[in-house]
Amino acid sequence: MFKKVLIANRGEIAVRVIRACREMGIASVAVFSEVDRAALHVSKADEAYPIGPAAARESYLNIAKILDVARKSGAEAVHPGYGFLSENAQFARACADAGIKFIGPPASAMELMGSKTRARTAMQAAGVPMVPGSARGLTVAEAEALAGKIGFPVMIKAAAGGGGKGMRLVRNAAELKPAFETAQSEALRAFNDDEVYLEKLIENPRHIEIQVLGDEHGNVVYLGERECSVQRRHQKVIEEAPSAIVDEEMRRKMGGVAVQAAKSAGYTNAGTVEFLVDTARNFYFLEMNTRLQVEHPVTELVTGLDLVHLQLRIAAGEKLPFKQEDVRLRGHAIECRIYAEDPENNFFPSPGKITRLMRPSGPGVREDSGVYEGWTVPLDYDPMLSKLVAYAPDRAAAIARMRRALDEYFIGGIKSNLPLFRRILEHPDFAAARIDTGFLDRLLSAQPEISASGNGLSDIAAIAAALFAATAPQKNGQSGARPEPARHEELSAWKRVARAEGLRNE
Amino acid sequence: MFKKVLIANRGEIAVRVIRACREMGIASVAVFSEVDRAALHVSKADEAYPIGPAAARESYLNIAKILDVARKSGAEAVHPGYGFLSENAQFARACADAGIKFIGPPASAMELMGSKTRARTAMQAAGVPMVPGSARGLTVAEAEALAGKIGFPVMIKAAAGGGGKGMRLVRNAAELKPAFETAQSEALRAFNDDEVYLEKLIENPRHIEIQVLGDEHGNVVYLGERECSVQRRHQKVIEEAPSAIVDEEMRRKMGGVAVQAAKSAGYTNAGTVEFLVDTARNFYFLEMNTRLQVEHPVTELVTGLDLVHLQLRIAAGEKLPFKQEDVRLRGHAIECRIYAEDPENNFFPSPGKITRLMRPSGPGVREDSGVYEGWTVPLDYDPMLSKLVAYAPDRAAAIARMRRALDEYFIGGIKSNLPLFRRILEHPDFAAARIDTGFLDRLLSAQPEISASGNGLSDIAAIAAALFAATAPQKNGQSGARPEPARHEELSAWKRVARAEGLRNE
Amino acid sequence: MIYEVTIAGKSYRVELQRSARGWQCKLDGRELPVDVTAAQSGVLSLLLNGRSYEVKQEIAGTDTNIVVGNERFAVSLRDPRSFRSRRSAGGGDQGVKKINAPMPGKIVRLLAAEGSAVQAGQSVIVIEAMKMQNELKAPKTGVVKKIIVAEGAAVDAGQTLAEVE
Amino acid sequence: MIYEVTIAGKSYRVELQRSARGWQCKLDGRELPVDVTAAQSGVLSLLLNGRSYEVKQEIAGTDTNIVVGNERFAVSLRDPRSFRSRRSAGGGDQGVKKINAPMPGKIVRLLAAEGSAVQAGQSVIVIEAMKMQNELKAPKTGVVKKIIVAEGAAVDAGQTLAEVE
Repeated sequence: MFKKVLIANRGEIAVRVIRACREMGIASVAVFSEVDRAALHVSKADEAYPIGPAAARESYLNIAKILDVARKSGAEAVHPGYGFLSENAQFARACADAGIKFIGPPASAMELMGSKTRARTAMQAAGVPMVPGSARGLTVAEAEALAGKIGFPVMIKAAAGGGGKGMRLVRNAAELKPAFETAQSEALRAFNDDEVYLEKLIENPRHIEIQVLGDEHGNVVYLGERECSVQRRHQKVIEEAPSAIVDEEMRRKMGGVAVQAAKSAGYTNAGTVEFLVDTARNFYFLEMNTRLQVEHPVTELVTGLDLVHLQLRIAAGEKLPFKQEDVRLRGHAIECRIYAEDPENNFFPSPGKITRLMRPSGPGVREDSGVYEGWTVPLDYDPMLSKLVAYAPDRAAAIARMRRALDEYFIGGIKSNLPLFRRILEHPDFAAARIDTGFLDRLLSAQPEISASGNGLSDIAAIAAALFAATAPQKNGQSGARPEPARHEELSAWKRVARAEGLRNE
Repeated sequence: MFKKVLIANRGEIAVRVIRACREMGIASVAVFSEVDRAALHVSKADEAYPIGPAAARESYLNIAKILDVARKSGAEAVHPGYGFLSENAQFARACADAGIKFIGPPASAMELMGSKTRARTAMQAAGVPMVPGSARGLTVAEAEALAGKIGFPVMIKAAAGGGGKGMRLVRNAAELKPAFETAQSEALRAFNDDEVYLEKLIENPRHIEIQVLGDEHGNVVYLGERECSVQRRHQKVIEEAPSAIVDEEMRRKMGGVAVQAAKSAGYTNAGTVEFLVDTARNFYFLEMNTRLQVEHPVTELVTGLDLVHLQLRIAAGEKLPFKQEDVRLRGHAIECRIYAEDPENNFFPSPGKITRLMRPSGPGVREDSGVYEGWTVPLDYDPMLSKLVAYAPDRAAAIARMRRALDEYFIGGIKSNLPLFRRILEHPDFAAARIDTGFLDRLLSAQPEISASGNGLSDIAAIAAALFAATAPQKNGQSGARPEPARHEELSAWKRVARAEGLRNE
Repeated sequence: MIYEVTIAGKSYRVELQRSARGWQCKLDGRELPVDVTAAQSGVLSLLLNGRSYEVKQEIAGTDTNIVVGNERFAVSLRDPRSFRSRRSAGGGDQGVKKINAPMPGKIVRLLAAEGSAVQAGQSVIVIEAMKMQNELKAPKTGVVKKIIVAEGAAVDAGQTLAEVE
Repeated sequence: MIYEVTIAGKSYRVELQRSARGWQCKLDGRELPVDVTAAQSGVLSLLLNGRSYEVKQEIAGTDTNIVVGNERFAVSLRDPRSFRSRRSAGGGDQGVKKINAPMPGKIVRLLAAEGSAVQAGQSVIVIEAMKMQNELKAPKTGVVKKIIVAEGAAVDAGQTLAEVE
């Protein structure tokens, strides 16, 4: 096993991998940008080195700097986490050239799957069912032509994309050009690659994905599915395992296809094959993510396995310690992605200082967090703060448990999407698992219930507001009803960062 | 299912049950003594009512007051937790008389098992293997006679006892009388009953217990074993499931005996049959605990079940939702009991204000806590703060995970036994599962390693001490190296409580 | 102390008095036997007629919310020492409506020129923060009266970016 | 600022100076390129030659510990503003040894009378706190010179209960 591993990431996933290293007796090396000196992954790691300014391109996306740290620190392997360089084949090759093990699939498999267009071609060849669309990057003109042929609505997607970035839904010809250009510029920013392609939109599909795991001795297994249909702007918001509509037979079929896809790509280590599932439960290949997924914990809870431990063991050359028939699903797990964003205001990011953090715990509650009370969330990166996961014997109990956990969760100082989850989990369609990728947008467009309900709680709120004001001076600034100073402080902090941002982009 | 349940307890177990109620849509009613107004279980419950002074006999052991609250609040059932009234048959009867469901076994079974002496007789009749000793309460004279006959060392135990209270080890005749009297007075204080009996001591035994669960329709199942051999003065410190020495066949045998014992006692709901296991893996009936155990979480993690949910469903008259053959163990779980006590000073209780609380989280970590940062731990009750549980695919991984979790755990302001767990988990005998009920005492009597190790960390500590001092004024009192005010504050707080204590006992 | 608290348009008069036995509290003139304990800073435990309420105060940016159990109330409070009113950033009642930056970020693109006609809901400005682009839409149908920022500019939360008339 | 820190008998001289780039630090005269960030109150993140240390300060009762990673160091510190020494409560070097209450609690029973002879380790006093009884033992073989408390008395942490000579 490796003696030292560098984690080329930040936030909760960096902490997640550092914890796995600690548990396996592996020394962990963190890297951090200027705005992340006080970040949790820096203090949790055994070693930590600065790699430059806040802008990801100059730090977390900077291959040369990261490899330099790996060499200097004597790390034998690099774990890329998700996002950033995790699906960058060039980085994987650079690691290999530097004699450092990249913890993930071979660069060739990443390149194949990393380009959605090449992946489509390969999967089509392998007989995997596909959604109609273009198998390669397009110009605006070509896109308009193809869209006319297969008919609206269509999706525009970044070939190098993922996580909804550089992705746009187009309902009619008029929308196409601006959407196409926004997608291109977003793709360029996010992935340094503005190639985009086009696909027919499957109406009311579910997003269901299969976790695969392959060692470097030709063994590949699937670890069941994840239901990820609750999305906003193609960003997953809630994931669960298993899916309510997947039975043993469908699981075997999808799993078989996923393993087939992985093997045909010479895939190793952890990966995910994403499918769109239509209302008749037909599934279409969407893409393969050649990395650990954000939502991997729900699979860990229902299988009892630890995917990061397994990633490290596979990368170290070990054989898979179990066979397909040993994999058994038990119970039900749900994950909520907690973001620093304001659900009551278009989900705009809400960076700033976390003045209060009260975390849920107790039976069946797991939290993978990247933040702590007193930390200031920078606005330079993805605003995900934490992942809250609930496990219980069945789906209804898991939902009830998640609601309990959300009741215990409190984040003060910044806006978060915690209130959104309550709305979702209370929704009868979610309870009945009547969900598709449009579920959340429909829910959001509906009128939210007025919060000042007639249950007398508003009386309590009124009294409490007065009590907070009355006790404010005796307490620290955050607790009193004295928004002006707090607000000013935050704003000026933001101003500094915003200026830095401005300078950076001049 | 019940609409409203009263929890006749405090601390982490009250919070645990309140959480289960919340998850099942049941309104929860908390009760609290004068010193517990700010306790976590009060703010987590839907309703909360004061039941008198700090002294347990005037509050948490006061049947009349608790039933009065139950009636006033309209609670249909009472969950007793563990300790306090949980094994008090008189309380169970009083509930029944008041038309309130007691969530636990019938009073008759509690009486039988609650008196260790009667239990011995019954179990002997049922053919359960027993340790030699007296089957009834003794006088000092009788005890001395019997001890002479079966030979030292012997154990003196409170007939109504549990959790090590009113229990003493006697190695020779001279020690017997004082130990006998201390045990009696402790038993009187703790259980209002000074009956004590005597048993031959099995040298280097393991303490292994079987969780049983019975519904009110005649179905009883066992949920595997718990290894509880790591004890200090007969108080469990670490528990795990499964036990390293129990294989499928031994599990079936012990489980069968436990179910037999439960059935012969007309037992329902959750219970635990405790066994002593000698070096030849023979097991002897020790006692049956007619309540939920502190250590129930390790069983929940390896079975995937929720015992408190099941307790509530059983009490509501439901049938067990599964059969014995459906119960499967997966993975390994370890629990550490975190106490406010000083392992470097004879484990003396360390009440006071929790000035800082940093909690572990992430994969496989569960915490059932009854405290929060800023709360002052009263000295009136058992000093357990929290239960930390780690789950992983196998025992070695679970130990590594627990060590990682302990590294993340920090309690400031009071002493805790956190450092003890590191010593235990690092011990080669524990790693090899070479443990018996004497393991911890042997470890404690051995010389602990000097903390100022030559690894250069002491340099860091020295620098940090200076930095804390230098930065103290800019921070709040707790963070700076300004012990005087903090210390004084705590002492005076203690003084107040101590005086109250004094007055109370006048 | 007397406070005027407004929640969802309804206003409450809260009278507080510290006594030996804690806080005496009147809501709109009626005495309430509320038992208050400050568990942690920013968190209160209230007992009222046996019901237990864990109440938290949320101050984020320009808003103050009071969270009771799992219900969230936007409050504005007038007290002896401070006054604050809560009005949405996009406010203003005349024919002119402003487009304000809802968070600090960077202007990526301007989709409409000064003087051009826009439909309500039409995208006017693209702003980026935390690597997500968001389109700011016209608050009303009309004409873009002013564009106050340039592409590439860094802006603060609440800063006015454009006006539609 | 100059501090003298003592850990396990070894004493360290720490010189600190605040500069624009954070803290300048000298340990026993040698310059250390330590990078300090106060993550949370009572918690420091130190980077020294690439190694990351999460350091916490523990103040409980009469002791101050510094926790580095998972190692715990009892420290005593002499600085310009305060002085404190750490000595075990049972201290004292003459023939007389004290039995002190290690925590606040209540005296349940006295097992030896003034003037009676006791063996080292023999139980002299039973104290109860948090419903656990603990026997306080004679620190040395000798004679009980004084018993300062009565059964039933409430005592504070550190209070002297008896003396053995």
